[in-house]
Amino acid sequence: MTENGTTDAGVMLETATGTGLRRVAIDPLSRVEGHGKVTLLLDADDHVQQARLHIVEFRGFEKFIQGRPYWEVPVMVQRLCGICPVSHHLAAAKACDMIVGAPVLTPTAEKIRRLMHYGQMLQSHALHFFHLSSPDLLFGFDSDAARRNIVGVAAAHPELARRGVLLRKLGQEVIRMTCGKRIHGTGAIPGGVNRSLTQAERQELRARLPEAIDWSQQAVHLVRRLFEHNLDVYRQFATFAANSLCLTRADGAMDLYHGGLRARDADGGVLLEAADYGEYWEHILEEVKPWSYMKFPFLRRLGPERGWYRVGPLSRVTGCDFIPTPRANAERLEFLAFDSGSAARSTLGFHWARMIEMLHAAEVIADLVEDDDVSGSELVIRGTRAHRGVGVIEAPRGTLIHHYRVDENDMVVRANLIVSTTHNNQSMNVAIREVARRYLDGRTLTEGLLNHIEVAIRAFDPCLSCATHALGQMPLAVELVAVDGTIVDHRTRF
Amino acid sequence: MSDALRPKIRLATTSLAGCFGCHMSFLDIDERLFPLVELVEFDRSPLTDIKHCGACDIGLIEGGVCNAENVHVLREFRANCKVLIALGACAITGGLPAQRNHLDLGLCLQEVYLTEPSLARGGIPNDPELPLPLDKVYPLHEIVRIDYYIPGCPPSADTIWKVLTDLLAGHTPHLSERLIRYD
Amino acid sequence: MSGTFLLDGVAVPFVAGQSVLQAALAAGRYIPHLCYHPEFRPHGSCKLCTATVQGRLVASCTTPATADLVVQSNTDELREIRRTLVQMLFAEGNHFCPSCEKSGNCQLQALGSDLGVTTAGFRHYFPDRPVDASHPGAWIDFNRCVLCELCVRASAEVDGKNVFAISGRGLTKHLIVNAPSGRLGDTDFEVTDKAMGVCPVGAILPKRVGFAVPIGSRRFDLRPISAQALDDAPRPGGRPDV
Amino acid sequence: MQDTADHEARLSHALGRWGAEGHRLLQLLHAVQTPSGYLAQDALQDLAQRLDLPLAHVRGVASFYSFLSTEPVGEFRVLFSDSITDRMEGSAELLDRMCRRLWVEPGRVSDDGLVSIGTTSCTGLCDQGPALLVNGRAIPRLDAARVDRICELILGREPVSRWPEQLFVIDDVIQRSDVLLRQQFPPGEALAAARRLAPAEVIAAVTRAGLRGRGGAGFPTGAKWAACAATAGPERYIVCNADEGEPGTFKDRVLLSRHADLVIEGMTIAAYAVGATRGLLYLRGEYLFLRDAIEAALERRRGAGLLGEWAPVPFDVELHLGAGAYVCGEESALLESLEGRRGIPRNRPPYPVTHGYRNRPTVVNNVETLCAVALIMLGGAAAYRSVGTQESAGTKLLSVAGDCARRGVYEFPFGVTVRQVLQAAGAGDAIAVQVGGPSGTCISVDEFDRTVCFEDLATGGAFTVFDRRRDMFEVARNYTHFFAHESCGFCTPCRVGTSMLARVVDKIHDGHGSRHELAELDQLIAALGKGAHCGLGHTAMNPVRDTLLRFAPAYERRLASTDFAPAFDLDAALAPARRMTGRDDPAAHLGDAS
Repeated sequence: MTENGTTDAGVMLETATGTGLRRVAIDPLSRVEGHGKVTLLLDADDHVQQARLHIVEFRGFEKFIQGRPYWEVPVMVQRLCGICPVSHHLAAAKACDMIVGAPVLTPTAEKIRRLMHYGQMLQSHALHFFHLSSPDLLFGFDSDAARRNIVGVAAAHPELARRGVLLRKLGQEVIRMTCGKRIHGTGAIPGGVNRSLTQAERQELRARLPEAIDWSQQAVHLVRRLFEHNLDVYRQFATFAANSLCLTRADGAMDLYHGGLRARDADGGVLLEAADYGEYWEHILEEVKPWSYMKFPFLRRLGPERGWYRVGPLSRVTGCDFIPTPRANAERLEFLAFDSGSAARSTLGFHWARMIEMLHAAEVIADLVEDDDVSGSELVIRGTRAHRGVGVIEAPRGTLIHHYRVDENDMVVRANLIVSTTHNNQSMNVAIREVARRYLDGRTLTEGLLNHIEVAIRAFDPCLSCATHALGQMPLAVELVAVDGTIVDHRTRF
Repeated sequence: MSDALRPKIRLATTSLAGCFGCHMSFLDIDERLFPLVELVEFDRSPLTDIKHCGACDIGLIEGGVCNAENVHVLREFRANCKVLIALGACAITGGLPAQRNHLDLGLCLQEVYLTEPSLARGGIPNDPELPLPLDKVYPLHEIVRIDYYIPGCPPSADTIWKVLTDLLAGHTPHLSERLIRYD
Repeated sequence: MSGTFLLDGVAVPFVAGQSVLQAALAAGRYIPHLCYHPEFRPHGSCKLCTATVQGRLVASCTTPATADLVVQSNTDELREIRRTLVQMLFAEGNHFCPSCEKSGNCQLQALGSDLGVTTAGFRHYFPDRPVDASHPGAWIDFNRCVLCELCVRASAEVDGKNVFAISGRGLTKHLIVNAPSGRLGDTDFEVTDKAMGVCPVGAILPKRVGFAVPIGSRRFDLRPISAQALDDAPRPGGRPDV
Repeated sequence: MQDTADHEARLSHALGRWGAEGHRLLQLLHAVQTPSGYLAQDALQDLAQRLDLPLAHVRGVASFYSFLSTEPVGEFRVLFSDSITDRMEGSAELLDRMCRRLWVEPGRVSDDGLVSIGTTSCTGLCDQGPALLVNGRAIPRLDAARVDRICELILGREPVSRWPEQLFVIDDVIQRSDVLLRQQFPPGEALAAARRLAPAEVIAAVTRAGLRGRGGAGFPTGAKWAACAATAGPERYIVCNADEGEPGTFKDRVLLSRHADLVIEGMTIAAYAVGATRGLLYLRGEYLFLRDAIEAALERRRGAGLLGEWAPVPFDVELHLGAGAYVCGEESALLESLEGRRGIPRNRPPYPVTHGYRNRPTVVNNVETLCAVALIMLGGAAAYRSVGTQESAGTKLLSVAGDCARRGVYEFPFGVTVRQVLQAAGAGDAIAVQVGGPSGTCISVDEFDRTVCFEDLATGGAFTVFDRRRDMFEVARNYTHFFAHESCGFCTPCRVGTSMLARVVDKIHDGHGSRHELAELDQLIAALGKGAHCGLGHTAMNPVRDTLLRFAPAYERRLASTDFAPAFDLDAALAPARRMTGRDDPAAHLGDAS
């Protein structure tokens, strides 16, 4: 690693714009889904001059989707991401619905897709909280790195770990029943779905849901307690004012499968309301920065400097007018009221909002399982053929946009994807700068201090595999390089 | 923590040009995770905060090789793992990302960073912090020696479990027809 | 003429005109095969059905069954050769099974899993083979073609159209379409043609069907090809009791 | 550039010469293509229409043969013979010299469309190489001066038909004659001798003489004839296999040049014996320069009443020209080619003797075999049988080439030792001999007392000598690429296996090889040897197998020290991205694994 360090130092000396700046790199980021790294530039007085989150892989999906038949796309593009494949599967399927002229599906198809989607919301949120983030929150940001993982949680809090595993399992089983496989299945097809649920499958789910709902609600309360115990930290950690974006139902309810685009500024002022995502490019533009393979989207009307925004659970829970399931909505109201709204503004509030959504997902699944439409036999409809399709969905990590154009031979000629994590690109960069200033400024780096930066990034639950769809990957090591280029301080976790 | 008579098997995992689906499928062993961690301890893995691979008994690698950094990580694993396993379609064939292999990488980059419809300001990222992409996406076995292969996109949890338990039991992994799938 | 021969030590009955492979399948004894199709004259090109007949290695689909032959099929040597052949086919084309709608119904996949193939092993060729989507009802993904020539035979012998032919030599051998433009859309091919249905892999497919069959209900989700092939085999006594 | 304007003219002439018959497609394609071998789309379409064949079928046939091109080629198409002996004599350097003189890259057409330069498999001139073909015509004994002269002629746009004749002179170098080459007799005498016997007695005599096929496989000729004669049919065929494609051999070329009458007389005797009325002589495209002489010989014999519908033995012979496909030397592939199709070896049974040319009973014999038939008729079976060994009666013509003082054709009685041949040829310090060409056997010094005969070293005639200057790995590599180039692609193991074999050998050559590659070679050798459809595939791995066995150090010294290395240069794989990003920092490069 020290050789790596010197290489990095060499690289930095060649490329750092401000001379005499020290480079700090956190590489690879861990306990996030995907690959990325953070670099910091500090001046002679250890003040952070620059902090960047780099997405370091390219995969070129938009390009090689071209020339493939549109019905292959929902199955192909979910390979962007193994954590939330269903999001891509469904966003692409929704785009294909427009292409085959089926904007409205049969009740069975619509409900099977929702079941699929909320099943994924359940498994993804459970994975993120229990498997990836809970170690930081339970043991402390700078606790012993060796136990700061799911195995450590299993040892210290066996019951909590077991529930996490079982909640994720339930979500994965819902996906398997609707897609044929837990990961990368084929359930959604243009104009509908390829199967519905058997009575036996519904019975199997029915049996497991009550405890899943209870456990989810207890998870919400766990996060609340964490806030209560470390209010000072949680209130301000990596916190900043930001615009927000999400889909909402026409009546303002949270709807993770379908809706209009709603954007708010930091004070709740309306920037977009019920906007048609079929013309997302009227509202959202992207820019490229030379130091990341991940693009930087922004709201057209505000421009790149002020137009960046935050997506995901925090934006959705605070952005919607209500959550259409009772327990989750009650928890939402408590969350918004907590400490006169500080939690709802804080970056760590993401965790709280995420658990509220997990509870909501469990409730929605419970309702759908009781709905006989999910065992219906009318699976597919087709209408007038179109040549363009846009599909947008609220993925676990936020708003996900798929856009395809298809030629008269049914082959894709154009594809554009803006994934959840990409929307959060600027927000995550602002968050780590905030943390770097507050915790690393002028300090000798410790592994624990560095983990603070990752804690901030983890709050967003970035899916870097998604984010790298354009070209593929993200690793985190840190070192301090003196003005003369010698390594003053160096930390990576072993 | 590890038994003095029978030290735990040390397992490292990573994802190169993959989607983490294989790792997710690994987690799909569900409750079996708990007995497993009695026999196995994790080294570098997306699940731990160990950033670099130390001496390991088993290395599981998901994803193909698409850029310079993948090559470094793959070599680190080969150098440190007694048994190196290619996990999933991308690691074994290059997978979906390898569908760019018949395309010109330059055109790919141009398309994605210079000509997207919703692109306000374009430009191909060129910061030295970014690993450069290779001309093609390569299967692992074209870069280093691979000991075992677990096909599937992703391989089912049962398939991964079978290979791991075979190895833990000390015999050569064998997969039945049921457990070998390529999709 | 009829009689029996020995396959892996077990007597297999045959009738005049049957090949070793046909007789074996009819008798409920599986020998792996890919380019052989019960409705067509044996082709003998894929070589997966290679067996030892009287001590010589031959394609069992083109070897006439005769009395008292001694045939071995289920040996380590032959299994190894067959694995290598499947590996060659996987490495030669672009077989992206994860996004292929033929997955689960694909004979190449089914053979691979039945033979225990976990990797193509060799270096992949990654050839550049553009898709032909010019036909309104069907499309050809040449990336997946294994050159079994079943479509060539079906179009010529059943459809009477000669829509397909083989061009090139050695590794450049490839399937071509009988039109000056070389495009399927410029031929009299119809989706009802026999050539449409015989493709054992995902090379010739109907449009807009895609993934309509859910995982779990696909042909080889249900049973391995070694069992499926026996159901398909025509036999004097009709279908066997499985 | 391509005089497609003339293709109408060529088409009508071709149809006049061959008739609008689908089974003569290959001959028609020969006649329709431009002088340098280009078949434009419209030429193929017109031909398909006139023959009422699917265009794709015609295209498929054209694409099978090296000497027919569906891609534009130069007005002058130069193909350097790529036999190992050509290489040993500097053909690569000469090719490079020509490319530089003519400003063209190998395998590409010059911008002005004037010339394209490439390589082709052995042209059968190993005793006077290096050699090349220009628009189908062979030029031997290449050196810098000749290459420069050829360049001048091409730059002067001089039609090949007007090039100085001495460029094209092919010598018939006979270093040792025995019973076969010594015999002199007026045309018709052997046939007359045969006709004094009943057809069945002719077959019996050939059987008694112990004559076995000279192509290399050694099938008893009498048995083949008897089987054909025993098969009922309205029409039987005699096919002379003059597709001498095995790299390193050229004795059939000499026989056809010096003893065309003997060959045709052998065919006529065979026809008399089995009751055939029609004969076909399939001459490999590389031997185009022999065609007119053979046609003349046929015409002479017709004039002399020895050939033709009204001859005492009603039998006539049609000469067909091959087009650059080694696999057509396999008898059933040769029949496919004669029928105007792609040269794909047939599934057997049935065998040609019962279902041959156009499904009629057919005898396919090698040139040398047919000459021996005439000899047997003249000298008698006993005399013939008295020469050679127990299992191998008579003599064998050997094409001796490579590292020896006296290259050329040697006729020895079967049973001659390799050492004796080497002594006769003046090959003092040979380290290896490839007996029977790439598909034969490679033997090393301590096996030089082995004998040439069907019991030990069977050979079609190639006898290529390598002395201590040679690297047997490179020899095997050249042969392996030959097979990859000539594989017909019908069966999986050969189509993919020969190519993979070449890739692995190249990887070892590039210094990226390891134990891993040696294991891959074993895997491929097994699949080819055991799984392939025909003789080409079954023997395609012989060169690697034999040299691994006898010259292992030639492989081992090339292996990389690591247990595995990529086949390609990883740093080069980053070049496109470096170009696009303009980066050249250390992180923009990849070194070897450390």
